[in-house]
Amino acid sequence: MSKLRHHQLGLTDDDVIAMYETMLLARMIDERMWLLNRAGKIPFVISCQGQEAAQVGAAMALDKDKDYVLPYYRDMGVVLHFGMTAKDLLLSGFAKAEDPNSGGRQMPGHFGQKKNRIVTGSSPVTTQVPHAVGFGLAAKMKRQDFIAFTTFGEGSSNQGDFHEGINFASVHDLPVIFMCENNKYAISVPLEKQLNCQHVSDRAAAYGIHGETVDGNDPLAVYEAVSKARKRAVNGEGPSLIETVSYRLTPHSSDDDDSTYRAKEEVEEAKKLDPIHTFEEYLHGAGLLSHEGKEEIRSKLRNIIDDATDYAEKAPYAEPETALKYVYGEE
Amino acid sequence: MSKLRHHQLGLTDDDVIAMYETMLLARMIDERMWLLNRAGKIPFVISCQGQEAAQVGAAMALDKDKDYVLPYYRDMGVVLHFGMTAKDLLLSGFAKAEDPNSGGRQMPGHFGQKKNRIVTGSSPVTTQVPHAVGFGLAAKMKRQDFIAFTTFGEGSSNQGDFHEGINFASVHDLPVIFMCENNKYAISVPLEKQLNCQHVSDRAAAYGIHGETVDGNDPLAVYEAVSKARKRAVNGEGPSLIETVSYRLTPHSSDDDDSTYRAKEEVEEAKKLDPIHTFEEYLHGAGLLSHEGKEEIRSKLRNIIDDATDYAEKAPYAEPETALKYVYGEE
Amino acid sequence: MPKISYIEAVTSAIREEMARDENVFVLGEDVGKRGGVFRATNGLYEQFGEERVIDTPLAESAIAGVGIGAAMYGMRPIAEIQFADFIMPAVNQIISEAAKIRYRSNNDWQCPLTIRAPYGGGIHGALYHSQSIEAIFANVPGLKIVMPSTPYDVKGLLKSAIRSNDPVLFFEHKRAYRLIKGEVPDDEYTLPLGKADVKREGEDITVITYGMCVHFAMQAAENLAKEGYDAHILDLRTVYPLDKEAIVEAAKKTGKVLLITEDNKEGSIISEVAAIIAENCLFDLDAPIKRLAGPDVPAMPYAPTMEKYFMVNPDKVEAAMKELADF
Amino acid sequence: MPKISYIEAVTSAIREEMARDENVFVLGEDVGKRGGVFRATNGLYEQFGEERVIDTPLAESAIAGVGIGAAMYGMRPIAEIQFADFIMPAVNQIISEAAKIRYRSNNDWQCPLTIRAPYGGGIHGALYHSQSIEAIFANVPGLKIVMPSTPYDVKGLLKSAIRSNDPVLFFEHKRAYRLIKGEVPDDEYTLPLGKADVKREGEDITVITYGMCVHFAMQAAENLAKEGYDAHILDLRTVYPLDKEAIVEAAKKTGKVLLITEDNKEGSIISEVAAIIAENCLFDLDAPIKRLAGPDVPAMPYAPTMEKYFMVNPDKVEAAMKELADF
Ligand SMILES: Cc1ncc(C[n+]2csc(CCOP(=O)(O)OP(=O)(O)O)c2C)c(N)n1
Ligand SMILES: Cc1ncc(C[n+]2csc(CCOP(=O)(O)OP(=O)(O)O)c2C)c(N)n1
Ligand SMILES: [Mg+2]
Ligand SMILES: [Mg+2]
Repeated sequence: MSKLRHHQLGLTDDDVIAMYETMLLARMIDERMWLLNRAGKIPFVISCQGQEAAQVGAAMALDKDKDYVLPYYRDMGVVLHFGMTAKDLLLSGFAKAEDPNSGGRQMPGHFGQKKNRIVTGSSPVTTQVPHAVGFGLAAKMKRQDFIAFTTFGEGSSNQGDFHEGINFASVHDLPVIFMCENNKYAISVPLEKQLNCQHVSDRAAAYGIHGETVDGNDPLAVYEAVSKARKRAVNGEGPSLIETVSYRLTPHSSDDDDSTYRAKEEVEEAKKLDPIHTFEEYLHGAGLLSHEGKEEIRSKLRNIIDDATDYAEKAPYAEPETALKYVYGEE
Repeated sequence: MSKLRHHQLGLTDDDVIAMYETMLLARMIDERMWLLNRAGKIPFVISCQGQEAAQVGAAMALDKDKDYVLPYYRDMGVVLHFGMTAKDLLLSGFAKAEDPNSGGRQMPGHFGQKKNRIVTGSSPVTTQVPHAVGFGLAAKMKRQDFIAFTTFGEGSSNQGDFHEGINFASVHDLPVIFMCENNKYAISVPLEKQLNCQHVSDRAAAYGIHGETVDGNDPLAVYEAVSKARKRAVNGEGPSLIETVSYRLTPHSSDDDDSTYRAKEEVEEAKKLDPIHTFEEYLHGAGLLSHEGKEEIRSKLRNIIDDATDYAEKAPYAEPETALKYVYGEE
Repeated sequence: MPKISYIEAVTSAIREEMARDENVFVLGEDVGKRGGVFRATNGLYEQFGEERVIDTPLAESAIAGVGIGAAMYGMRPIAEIQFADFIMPAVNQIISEAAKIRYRSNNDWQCPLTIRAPYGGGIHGALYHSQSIEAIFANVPGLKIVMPSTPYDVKGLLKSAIRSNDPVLFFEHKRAYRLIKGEVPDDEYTLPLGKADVKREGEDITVITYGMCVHFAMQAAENLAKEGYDAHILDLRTVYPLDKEAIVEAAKKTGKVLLITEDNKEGSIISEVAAIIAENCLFDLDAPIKRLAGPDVPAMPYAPTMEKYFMVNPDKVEAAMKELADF
Repeated sequence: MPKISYIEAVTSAIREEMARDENVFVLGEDVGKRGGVFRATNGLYEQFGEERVIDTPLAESAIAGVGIGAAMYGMRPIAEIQFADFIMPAVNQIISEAAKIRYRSNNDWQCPLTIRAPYGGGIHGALYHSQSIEAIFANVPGLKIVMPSTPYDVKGLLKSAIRSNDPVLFFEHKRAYRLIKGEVPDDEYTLPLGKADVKREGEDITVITYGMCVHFAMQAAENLAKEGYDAHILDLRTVYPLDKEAIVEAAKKTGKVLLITEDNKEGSIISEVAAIIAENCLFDLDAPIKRLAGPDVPAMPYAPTMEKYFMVNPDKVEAAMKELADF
């Protein structure tokens, strides 16, 4: 049997190349958003940078034709794997009518697309946790074999909804995966001012469920943990709490200035573990990605993003008075 | 050194007799309240029965001249030790103007008395948990050596405020004791439908704090656990989560009929561990309480309660229009 | 037509909807074996089993939030909040989530969730078991708030709430549960959400109210009829969004309007009713708009003296109606 | 007098109160090193240290609840909620606890807590960073809600809020933070809570409003003055409980009343203002009460087209004022 880690996990070479491409696409869209923001073309960006491995590793461990995902605002990697396109995301960035997430009603990062089972999200953090439990409950009641997957930051794991939601799922053994993307900061507040346990996953003990902390810069480690959690979930063994540890490589959002609360050196140090690069090295070492191959992928993705940007920039806004629509369902 | 457990804990013979008397007083007031309710004289009772050992054992481990207590509705044993009298409690039962808790504004069980550092409570469960943390924060900021002690049921440990409050205290190492009086039911809902961990105290791991489960029918065990927790708290070692396990010997309240959801046999079985009796046996075994001594104490307490009942029954209600008072402070 | 109690109307509406649609289920505290602390879900656990009548952990934000998730999937959860006063921990889920799901997703997702809760005073419930809490939600587009007064309305409106594709807050007056009885047809029926109902036709003064106060007003109207005053009584039934047309029509009909709520006065449902009238038919009025409500104190005290002082009751209603009629 | 910005007035009120009373402290998300996401607590961490400018965990119910506990002890906490939209998880602590502590303890305990939060739209904040949420709390006796429009009012009222022995919700318009500048005396002063303020004397029409809309109305009034219309403008400042006397006086003054809020219309603060007028001075009115507000949709969209459509702005205000004047 191959010694390559991804083979041992049952992933083909194509799989890991796809994994890499999705990670890279997320990164490159994110970078484009910042450029557009700094050029004054879009008012707001909130980034996935540094968390792509956790997001794509996890998403690939799910069944994207069955499972429901309830992502948080950084999860571009998750929604890309679940079928959202660069065009969709740029339309959202530009707040255009055709944006499938919200028709330009919500800020970027507020994902939602029913046809891909991406459940609509909001700004107040952690509200999606009980929602995921509701999807898990529906799976159990309707005897369906899908699971619900939801994510949130480590700061958000201090909200009451984290506790109430996971507790409910644990009592009823519901098929839900709770994944905390620990990026060490909640805006300016560092981990040690948010919580006093060593790992966010230590909190699993409060619910008698499986808890596990993995390297969030390693998509294969995340893939493995989430695969196993999914297996447990569909087997009726209940929910899991998985923590992925990485680092937020950008300021909190385009409105933030992180130099007021963290040292440049700390960020530089973290960049050495940037999952895009470390995973590139893995693929290179495995003989799957040459320098030229990398450039080819990048230029392919760049074209996709260019087209998406063009399209989205030219697309129309929703008409003003459509703001009145969809308060209630049409009877 | 004496082999008697209470001596080993540093409690004198007088201390444990006082402990017993307070437990018994709580029990006998509670029984009186039920009689008054069934006679149509007071509209509502919520009981301490079965939890007196936990309450009095804990309260005696505190400094009643310094510490602040934030009790929940069953904590008659706590407030009695902190200085509330039988008369005060009967005034509250009858909803009379002189009731120090609320002047007859709140139901019985909604304790509060500033002069005794009993912090006013409400009906929505678990809201007192963050309040206790606020007292702990004040202690730290003002460099005072008091601690805050708060209690709640095991069902209430599933509220968001439990999580948010304890987490805050743990991050700031605040002098707070969180005590869960696990009586196996939340109204009709049994423990296993409330939570999935073995002990409520397992939840301490989520906050990196000391957690401990003790026999709630044994006042000495509770005394010991709370004494140690208090020591840690004043030494800056942060909060503790203590669980006392006992059983709710009465229906949830005077409005409840527990025969719809639990078997008589289960209740009868639990009565064998009734802390009033088991502690009597301990004191008897220690040569501190004879049969006559017991009867003497009972008749003393009965007189106190009779007087309190008489007084409270005759006391006036608040005037109707005083309902308008104290919405805001007088400027 | 058989006469049933207000709470029986609740139970039978839920039972029939559960039988009709397997996606309907109940979740809340003590709703299972215990059948609810008021016994509104009595018998449902036995009939439909513990999977469809779920005793939840004691956590209202989860009750609402899990309900929202299940509703987005396509279920039709009926969440019970044990007392309306205890809906507060769920406010974020209700206002930030349930109310905004359709709008924020540009009609992609919806949230067909019904949240039931007993509210209201006069049962020695003291500060935290007596409150009217509808005003908190009555500024939140995306929600509908139903507060029926009769068994007939309860049954027809609760069925519509359960079938609605939007979140509905359904507040039941706990004192009405066993006190109020009324005729309810055996045959299946529903009533439209968002429509007020004229409970009494009259020519002299208009009373607009909802919940238990409808009964107080009806009682007072009968007494006043003997004295020759003829009251027109509009039952709002849905208190948000309000039935503006019905309000304007009722106000115009007599030109003298009394608005009643048992909630605190300032910022209540009847404030908006007054505003609608002042905006739309000011010149049709022959008297200032009169409001009868609870005083602006935090909530109703426990002691009977103060509770009675707080509560709207038939005497206070009759006096206010008479004063207005004599204006 | 020096001119400072609205947000500088916030910061300097807090700084002066912290210097004056060691029991005053700040807690909230990112209020410390970061000085707040809007920088309202800028420099306080450096000046007073991390014990008195506390970065809390991300949990609003704890921010309010811990603040309440500390306040009951005798501290004077100033809790910051990062955006008013995110106050929802703290509603139970605010409504069930802070508001009722004095009343339920029969005046034995009190809760001198100030909760500050930026609210309001027009900054591309979309559904969850733009809302006006005051109406949720404007039916809760025991609370006071302050929503100032000018730096002068901000400073004087925030100081009074901090010194108040009751809980105060202090909502700051986030668009005003840097946009609105005004004169503020160097000398210490406070302003009374609960009092509205006439911002412009006039004879033809009365405008009653608060927050950013005060500035829209002032601007429109200047334009209309050139056309010969003279507007009287009342700034509510405290929106709960309302200053009834000032409202009635202002309404009577011209007999034509325009009420403005940027909140959704139904169930808003101006509904109660309309009700007060309809109850107390109906016969002094020469025109129906007119309300200008946001539409009844869940909240303000992100796309500039829809955001603009939603928002009250100087043009809409001027048109409404003119229409009323011409009635
Ligand atoms: C209930 C609530 N409070 C405050 C905010 C403002 N806010 C947005 S993101 C954020 C920090 C989140 O930190 P974390 O959960 O660690 O996620 P991260 O952004 O680091 O990925 C805060 C405070 C919010 N969105 N919702
Ligand atoms: C927020 C809230 N929800 C519901 C209730 C109604 N209620 C009162 S006591 C209770 C059960 C409490 O159970 P537990 O915490 O175990 O305490 P116990 O009564 O068993 O001592 C419930 C559901 C409440 N008071 N507050
Ligand atoms: Mg983070
Ligand atoms: Mg219990």
